[in-house]
Amino acid sequence: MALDKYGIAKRIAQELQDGFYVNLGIGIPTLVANYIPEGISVMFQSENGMLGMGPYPHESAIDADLINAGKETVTVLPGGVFFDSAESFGMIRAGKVDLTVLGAMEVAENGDIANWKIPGKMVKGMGGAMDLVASAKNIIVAMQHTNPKGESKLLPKCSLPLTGVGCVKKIVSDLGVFDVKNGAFYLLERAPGVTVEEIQAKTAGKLIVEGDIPEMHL
Amino acid sequence: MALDKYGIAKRIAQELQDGFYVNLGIGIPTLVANYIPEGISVMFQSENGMLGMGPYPHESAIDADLINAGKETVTVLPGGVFFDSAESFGMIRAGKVDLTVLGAMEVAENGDIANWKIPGKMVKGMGGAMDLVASAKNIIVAMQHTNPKGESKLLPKCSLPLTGVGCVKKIVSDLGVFDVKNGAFYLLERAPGVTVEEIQAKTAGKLIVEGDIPEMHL
Amino acid sequence: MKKVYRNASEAIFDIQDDATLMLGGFGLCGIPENCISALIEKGVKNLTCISNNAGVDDFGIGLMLKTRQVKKMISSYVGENAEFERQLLSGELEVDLIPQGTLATRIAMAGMGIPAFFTPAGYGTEIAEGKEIRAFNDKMYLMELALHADFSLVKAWKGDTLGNLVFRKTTRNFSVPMAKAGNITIVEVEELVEPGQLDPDDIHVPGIYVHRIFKGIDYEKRIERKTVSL
Amino acid sequence: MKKVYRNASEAIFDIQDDATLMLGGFGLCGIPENCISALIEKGVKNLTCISNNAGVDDFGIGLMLKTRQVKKMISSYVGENAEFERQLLSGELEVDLIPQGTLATRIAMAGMGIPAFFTPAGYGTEIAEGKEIRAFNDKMYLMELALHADFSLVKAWKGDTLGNLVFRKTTRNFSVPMAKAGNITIVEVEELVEPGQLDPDDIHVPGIYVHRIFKGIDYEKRIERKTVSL
Repeated sequence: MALDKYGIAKRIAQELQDGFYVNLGIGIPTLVANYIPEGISVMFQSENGMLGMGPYPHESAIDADLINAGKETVTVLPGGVFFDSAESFGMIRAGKVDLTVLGAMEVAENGDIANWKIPGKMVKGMGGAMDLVASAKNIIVAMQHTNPKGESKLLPKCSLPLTGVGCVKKIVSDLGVFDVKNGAFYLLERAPGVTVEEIQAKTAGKLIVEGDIPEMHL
Repeated sequence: MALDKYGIAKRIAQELQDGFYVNLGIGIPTLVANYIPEGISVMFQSENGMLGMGPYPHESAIDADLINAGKETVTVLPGGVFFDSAESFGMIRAGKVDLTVLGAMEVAENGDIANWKIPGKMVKGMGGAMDLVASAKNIIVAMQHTNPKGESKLLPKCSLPLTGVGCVKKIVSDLGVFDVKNGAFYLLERAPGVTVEEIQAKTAGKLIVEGDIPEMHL
Repeated sequence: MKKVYRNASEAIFDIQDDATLMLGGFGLCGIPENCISALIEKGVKNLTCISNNAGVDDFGIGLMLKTRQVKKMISSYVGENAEFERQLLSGELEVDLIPQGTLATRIAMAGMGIPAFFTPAGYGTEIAEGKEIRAFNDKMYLMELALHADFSLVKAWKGDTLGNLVFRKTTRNFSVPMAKAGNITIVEVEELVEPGQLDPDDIHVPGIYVHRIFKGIDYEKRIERKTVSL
Repeated sequence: MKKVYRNASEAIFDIQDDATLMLGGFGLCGIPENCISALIEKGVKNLTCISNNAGVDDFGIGLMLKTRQVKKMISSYVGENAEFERQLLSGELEVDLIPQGTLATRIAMAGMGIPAFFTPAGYGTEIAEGKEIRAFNDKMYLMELALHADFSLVKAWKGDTLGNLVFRKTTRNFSVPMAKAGNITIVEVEELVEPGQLDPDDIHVPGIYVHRIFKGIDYEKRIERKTVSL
């Protein structure tokens, strides 16, 4: 059975390592914070100017001066720190953030990503996505494998305007986990009950299936 | 009579205006701080990372963590602020410092300045001088009119390696006050008792003397 | 040093039609509420507003959109408000979208006197069109220019009469680089104190960047997305 | 997150011969005294040291010159010590002199992921030789590159176990940009505290830049020019 958004987040959380500084995009990526593996400690960076982002506040602790990049009220954990937007993107560009998780409309087999603009629709802007994808050492895309029309979002080439080129290293979709390298999607794990054949059918880009593909453990 | 170094500093202090942010170089420029005209308030910037530099500390208040760009122990005045070297030169480059006063070995009639290197001698470095002269809105050079050999330091062209080009706006020497513009030194004031003829004789660069030149008031 | 003004109207006295403004804040967090009100009251028009976002329909820059005072927005993310979308689609409003980090850094560079720099953001995308591309250490970068404005309008938490500023939590955002970048920087603060009352080690924006400061009033601090833990 | 080391020797364990180091401080103010002692004890050689100054004969980097551990200095102002001058004139020591603001900014740019930028400092001088020159708004600028190092050695006043740093007075100087620029940043502090003990609004260097931290001992804090008012 394909994963729901919580399952995707849970699987991505397995990629976290102790001491990682992590930037989570809006949507599914945000959920990753709920599934940090036991025994490891990570720090979340919010690009509006915070390290050590904590959970949403209790009603009594809401503070209009403390929001995340999704403009949601949040908290700061002990050891957290605030800084300005220039400093925030400075640390992102300098590669100090170990892992960036974000959503995508399309990913190409060469690692290109499109997630900010659909021609003909009102464009709200790229926010920090172009900076993040151009700078992050390690980018995992969290997304549905197909769009609402059932078309593959893992493509030979992006059809939408690009956010960044050759930058996506890994994808966790509702159907599986994929390395993006050598101009192809390498299937690493299947979602529970999902067959290689289904994944193959729903992947328009070049898919590499080497040996026996295990089911993921959640 | 030619001015001594205190006289030069005193005359330069007359150029200060209320609200000015001022960077004073090592040597005579440092003395300017002792002659701030009454009724005005200026803030001194020290390029190692301070605004609001105060006088030297009393013996009991010496603090190794608080020095100026000349590496001397100093104090900070109420309203002062500390910052790092990158920020310090950022504000200098962005033209936020209203006036820079520094010494020179040579100034040319086109505003070029040389004050960091004598070929054949041990070179200690330019420190912040090149940044300051390239960025300051307003630069006054404080210097002796002639070198120890009696040769003019106001030249048609600098003979020493340059610190900056076309940047000096005004000179206060022991003999007079000069605007540097249109490729010439414009004599504005004479030191008390110094004649135009003496200044003329000791100025190798193009000197413009327009009308009656007043003696300076100290 | 006479930097203290009595209120927003007096502090923005010389902002005219066609001015380019930087407005601090991220979303509605840390926006210069008093200055925005005063701009609306003054009725200046054809403004170019540099701000990461464009407010919501009834708060922040959204209020200035309603009164048709904004000719152009320079932002990284907009469209949280219906009026914005309407004006954009009808062609009344121009929008220049810039990657958030590039926007923040172009502003910061203006405050550092650096006219141009290289960033990897947007390489290979439509953002790179017409820009100089160059490789450094085998990675591709675009040349971007410092971004200047006639006025920077910024809200800080505390400030002293010399213009030294302290911000609270995530309100630093674009406000700090904008405060340093303005040809004229106008700051509203919740608390205006005397020199010496702020610790010189804890100041986020040295007063040398700040031209005018006043104590703001009636802060609403609207929250855009209230999210809570149960 | 395991950033805390017991002392300088353990924190610099992997610094080898021929390494490029950034050493924080301005003059003798805020220098990493413990790290310098440990480097001397370890005896690593052929070091390239990026530091605004080179210490005095018997303190700071001067101590490493005495033991002939330094191959090259990258600085803005040097020669406050006789041994430095001797080695320079005899050709044992290389020196690369860089304008102070350019040096600070090249280091800061490394910490911001910006590979190159334009500055007016040195235009028309020998510093500009071989560099790309370009005009922006009718002013001339040089292109300068970010400056990187294998290790940054920095002394802060307080730090927490996550690497968040606070500096005191004018000790911020080159130490803050260097702390952000190091491939590996090693910090010694006078006081090492637990997360949460530093106010998140008052931190000068966020811990994300800091790889190792230890509590230093026996700070001498030598004063280079003691000047007093009577």
